[in-house]
Amino acid sequence: MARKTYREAINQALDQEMARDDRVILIGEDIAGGTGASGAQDAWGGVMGVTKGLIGKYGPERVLDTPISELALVGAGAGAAATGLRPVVELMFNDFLGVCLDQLMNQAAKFRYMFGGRVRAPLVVRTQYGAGLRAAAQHSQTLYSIFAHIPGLKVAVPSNPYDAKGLLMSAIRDDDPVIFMEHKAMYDDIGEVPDEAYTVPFGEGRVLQEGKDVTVIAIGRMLQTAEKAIQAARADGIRCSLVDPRTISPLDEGLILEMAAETGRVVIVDEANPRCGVAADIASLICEQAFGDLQAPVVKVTAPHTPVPFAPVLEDAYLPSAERIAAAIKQVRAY
Amino acid sequence: MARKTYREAINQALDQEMARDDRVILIGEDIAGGTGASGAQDAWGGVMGVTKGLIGKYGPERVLDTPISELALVGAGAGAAATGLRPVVELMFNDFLGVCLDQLMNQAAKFRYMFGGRVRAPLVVRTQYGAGLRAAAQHSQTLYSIFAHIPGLKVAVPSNPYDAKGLLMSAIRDDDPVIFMEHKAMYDDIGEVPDEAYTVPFGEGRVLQEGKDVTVIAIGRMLQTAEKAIQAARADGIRCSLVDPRTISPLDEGLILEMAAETGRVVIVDEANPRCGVAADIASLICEQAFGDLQAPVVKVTAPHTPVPFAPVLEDAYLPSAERIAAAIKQVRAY
Amino acid sequence: MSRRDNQLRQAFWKMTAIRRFEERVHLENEKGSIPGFIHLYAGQEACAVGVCMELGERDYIASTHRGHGHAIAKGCDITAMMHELHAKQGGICAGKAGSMHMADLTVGMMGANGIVGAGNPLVCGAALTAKTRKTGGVAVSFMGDGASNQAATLESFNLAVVWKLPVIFVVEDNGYAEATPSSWSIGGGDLIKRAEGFGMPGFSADGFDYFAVNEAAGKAVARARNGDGPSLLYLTCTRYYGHFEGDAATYRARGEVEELMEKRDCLSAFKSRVLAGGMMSADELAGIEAEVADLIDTSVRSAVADVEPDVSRLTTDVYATY
Amino acid sequence: MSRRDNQLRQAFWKMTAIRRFEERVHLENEKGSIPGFIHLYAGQEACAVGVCMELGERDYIASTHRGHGHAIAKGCDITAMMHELHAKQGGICAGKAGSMHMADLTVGMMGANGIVGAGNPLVCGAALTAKTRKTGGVAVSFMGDGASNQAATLESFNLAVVWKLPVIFVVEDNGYAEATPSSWSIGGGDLIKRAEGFGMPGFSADGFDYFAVNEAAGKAVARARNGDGPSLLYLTCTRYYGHFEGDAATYRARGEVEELMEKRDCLSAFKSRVLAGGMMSADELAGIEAEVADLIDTSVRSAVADVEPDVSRLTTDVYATY
Ligand SMILES: Cc1ncc(C[n+]2csc(CCOP(=O)(O)OP(=O)(O)O)c2C)c(N)n1
Ligand SMILES: Cc1ncc(C[n+]2csc(CCOP(=O)(O)OP(=O)(O)O)c2C)c(N)n1
Ligand SMILES: [Mg+2]
Ligand SMILES: [Mg+2]
Repeated sequence: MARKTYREAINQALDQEMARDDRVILIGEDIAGGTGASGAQDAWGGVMGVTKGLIGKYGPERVLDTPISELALVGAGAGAAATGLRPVVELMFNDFLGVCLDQLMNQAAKFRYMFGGRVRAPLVVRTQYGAGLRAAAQHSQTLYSIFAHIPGLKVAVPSNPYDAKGLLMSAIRDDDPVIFMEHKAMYDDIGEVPDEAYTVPFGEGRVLQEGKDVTVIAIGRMLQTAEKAIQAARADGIRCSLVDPRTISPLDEGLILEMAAETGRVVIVDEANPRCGVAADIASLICEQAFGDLQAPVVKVTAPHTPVPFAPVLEDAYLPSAERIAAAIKQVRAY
Repeated sequence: MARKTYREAINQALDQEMARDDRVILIGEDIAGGTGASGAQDAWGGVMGVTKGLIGKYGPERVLDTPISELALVGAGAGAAATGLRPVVELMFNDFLGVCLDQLMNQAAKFRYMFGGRVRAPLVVRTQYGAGLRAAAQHSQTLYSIFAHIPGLKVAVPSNPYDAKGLLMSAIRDDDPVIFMEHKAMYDDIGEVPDEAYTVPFGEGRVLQEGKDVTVIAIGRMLQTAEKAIQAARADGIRCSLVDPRTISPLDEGLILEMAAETGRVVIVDEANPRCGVAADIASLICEQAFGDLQAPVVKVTAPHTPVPFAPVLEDAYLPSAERIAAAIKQVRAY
Repeated sequence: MSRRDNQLRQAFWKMTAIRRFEERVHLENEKGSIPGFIHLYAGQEACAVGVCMELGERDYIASTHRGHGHAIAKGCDITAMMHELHAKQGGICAGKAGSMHMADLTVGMMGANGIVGAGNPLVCGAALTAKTRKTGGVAVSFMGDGASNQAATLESFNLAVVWKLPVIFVVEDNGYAEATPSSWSIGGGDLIKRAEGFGMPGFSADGFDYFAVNEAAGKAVARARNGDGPSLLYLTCTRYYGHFEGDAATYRARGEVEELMEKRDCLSAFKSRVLAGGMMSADELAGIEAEVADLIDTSVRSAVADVEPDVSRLTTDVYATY
Repeated sequence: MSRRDNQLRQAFWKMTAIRRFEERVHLENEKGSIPGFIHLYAGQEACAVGVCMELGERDYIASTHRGHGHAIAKGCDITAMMHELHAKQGGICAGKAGSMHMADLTVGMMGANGIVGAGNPLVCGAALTAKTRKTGGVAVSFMGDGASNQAATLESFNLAVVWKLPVIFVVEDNGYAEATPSSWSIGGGDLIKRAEGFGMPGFSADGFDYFAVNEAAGKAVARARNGDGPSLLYLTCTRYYGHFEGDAATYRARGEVEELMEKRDCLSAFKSRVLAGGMMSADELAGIEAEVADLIDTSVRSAVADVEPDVSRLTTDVYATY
């Protein structure tokens, strides 16, 4: 099996799906770059280079650069999806959902329901989220809880290169609108990624490790931080399970409840803001459905209820740290 | 004390604040109506007649009709707030947040934090939410959980005419951006509302009744439905407390935890969609902070994870009913 | 019968159907048998029909909150629409849409829309499909004068031009957006100029006159089909009812509607013109009117007789795959 | 010294300060002492300064992701800005903003902005304050060519016209939005015409030429102050660095920047003009250059010496009142 970066995994998923199905098209700002310019074409391949090389293979009819017009282009994606294409729209940063939410929330997400089940909207919106790159308040948010709140959207949050490829392939083949969340600090992460096409199904979480004492559930990039914390806890003799939901809508409720029940002690780690976030969502699920099995409060480790600060010292404190997670693990263990 | 409708209470709050402080201005689509027309002026007073009469008193310089341009006008509100006015912007339906979220989420909400505490943005956005009027998927949503997720915003959800007036007065005097949620099916509700100015503070919930068996926490219009359910439960000998958080950001955590601890059995009622909603938020708070006092799972009664359907028979099933709430009360009592 | 004669028959049939449909919906809503927020299209029939007579099966339209007329003009099933408004299982969207979200993609109707301006990005997508798949189709967005000031609309203008999409943006200026006159809300007051400012041509036509609309629409559609990109079609018209059912429309000058009804009714104008020109006979027109009246009657009876959606449908159709 | 001489001194001081500031930020970023996403303004100095020289204390500006130049031109404290970029407690926003959100409302700078186009609604608000409170102030939104296609921008154009706000929309067309040329992304290619399509006049000027910009800005500002409403100011210019620090800018033709730097540098042009016209002496210019160089040096030393914000500040300033 080949080793690839998260970036390469995503690029390959796009490439293979475009090769397989000519209804798959890409839309986004500078996803090629240089369109109409006198210098190099495909000059960017997206701000993070994720779509690099695809315009060369599939041409400008299937890899569409755009003006800075997220509302129109996400809406165009929705309209194209309802009429026969399978568009993958890149929303450069999830923070820009503020300018295009309507086309996701009130249009794409609701088509099928409003129209009585008589339409499909196979739209994928790829977008970057997350803090850690000193990109400050408007380029560092983690907004998937908002997407998960909206019925009709599916939300994938791949935590590693393997899942990134497999979940994206599932997303493109899915007949519903999917928000595909890529963590901006993970593009250079490396992992085993098969060259051949494969899918990772939606709504199926994954257990990364099993331990009898505490169940840790983490989202996206927080899996990495949680792993460090679990390592540290092991030094104190605490054995943890680690669960990656992989998609937060649909959510693998069965797995989460089962893993929560096994230890009766749960820590949930999420880098989003806490109020009405997915950590609260999962915690409330467990407290309602696995209450009888709980031995301790379900503890959430999240960002604080603040915007993302610029200064590194503040941003580092903003993000859930391995120390905070380890402390939470100890706390629920000792309860 | 005079009896007034929810609509009149809001109108009076606006009127009294405009009289008190000439920096308070109103902005919105047809909040007067007929601007520039050959027929009657102040023809609408807003789609629900809430702002009727104010242009007559305060003139078109302080009551501004607008083109259909929510993004620009919410942003204008934010810009005006940062430069010395205290604008109250009407977003006709909260469903339209999809076209103006950026100016709330990335601008108004973040000014103070991004700018190191060196600016105030005393913006109020009044908006309608809620199902029940057969207004279908794009005019019936309950989206306050999205607002509550965003640090920097405050969110008030008045459940009766008294609170509507008092919370709106607080909102207008508050130096932070406030989203003020009015339930579209409550405008004709009548209650005791003093004629004189008064404020209801943010972050202070209210206990409507006390009972030793089960604590019911409900939001906005759901207080009414919860009251019916509590009445029904009383027939079965179950005594409930009923708590109205009144503002969901800030949230009166102290009161909620105290009331949860008193009975150890909690039902949360919210008409929003369940995933990452405020019901989950409150449930997770209780499960984390009052775990030791809990005698039963915290049960949420919410809308399902679906858009709001048009057909009355479906919409009625969509909304949490007194029966479903009563069943939840019995369930947690019997646990 | 020649194609043109057939076209005229169809156009008259559709315009009449829209008018009768709306009049009936008005009554049924007053009676309480149609719930929800209803915006009636009566008065503007020449716009929807004048444009849609230039469209075929491969073409798409997106509509507005005032969508019944566009739906009928594009070929949605009238009985199914009536069932929808009555919130019945047999509705065109199984009772989940109501007035503001009616759609039937199989006939190219992408939906009425509760969000002003939101159809404009959507037609860019439908046009992109047509362009990419080389179907020869075009996509039309109907919108009101008020929508012409909405962010989504304006951004779509630019995108359609830059991508050279086969789109026609149709603005029906009925004088008002709710209670706000278009003469006040449209900066500069000239949407043709606005379109040109985005690099696309604008065509204007008298929206009370089916023939004028149809001719202008023909140009815009031909242009789009030809691969020459988007254009804007600006139509002046009026609505006969309030903004929504329940609006007393006091912002309109006294007698304004009555005068327009009398002097500028698009159905009357159509009839005079075809009769004067000998294009259709009075009998033909009366025949169509009777047929339509009958259809509307039948549709209401059928809708009333239909069952409500089963409560289990509340949670279906959120996703295509679960 | 006459007011005009003083104006010229100030203009040269500011343009030079921006250039030296950006060059230094470039270096410090390369060294790793300035974190984050940095977009440099070098090359466009005549635009920010040409406009801001027409503004006073009661006037507001909103800026973009490329905001350092506008901030300096409007009078933000350069040392505090340098501290901000170094993420220090003494930063203009206490280290919470960084490059993309720098603001100082006390000097009328409403903020750099990470969201393209987002400043346009905000200046409508500042202008509304000016109009309502009768301050006589105007509000200016700086934006790039790319921003001129953004929904927020276009909707604001209309709102400003309808409300007749004292706003100036300044488009700095530096040829590119990221890697996308403005010649491709702006439908119709003519923003003056686009402005006119919304009912406001457009003024254009050579953005490489301080004097041209300043003159055109004077007209637009006078118009706004006079109560005649908004206008658009279209300036052509170029940026010397990549879109952001790290962009190799391969989408530009080889030698494009170098040629513009050599032939069209706004600072060189300014110097030649004032020297040729006898408006300033070479000594004066050199004096200012030395003063500025010193200031930038000092600001960096001061920034480096400053402390990082205390971690407790993470949770402050979310609200004004808790
Ligand atoms: C984004 C948005 N803003 C506001 C509304 C409320 N609203 C519904 S219809 C309407 C007026 C529309 O006017 P126009 O575009 O002229 O269409 P008409 O009603 O005249 O057909 C408004 C403001 C809405 N539905 N969506
Ligand atoms: C709404 C939004 N979309 C996209 C971006 C990403 N982005 C940042 S700067 C930029 C290009 C802006 O181009 P232009 O307006 O010409 O300004 P310039 O960079 O040339 O100064 C883009 C696309 C953004 N910040 N905000
Ligand atoms: Mg209209
Ligand atoms: Mg540019």
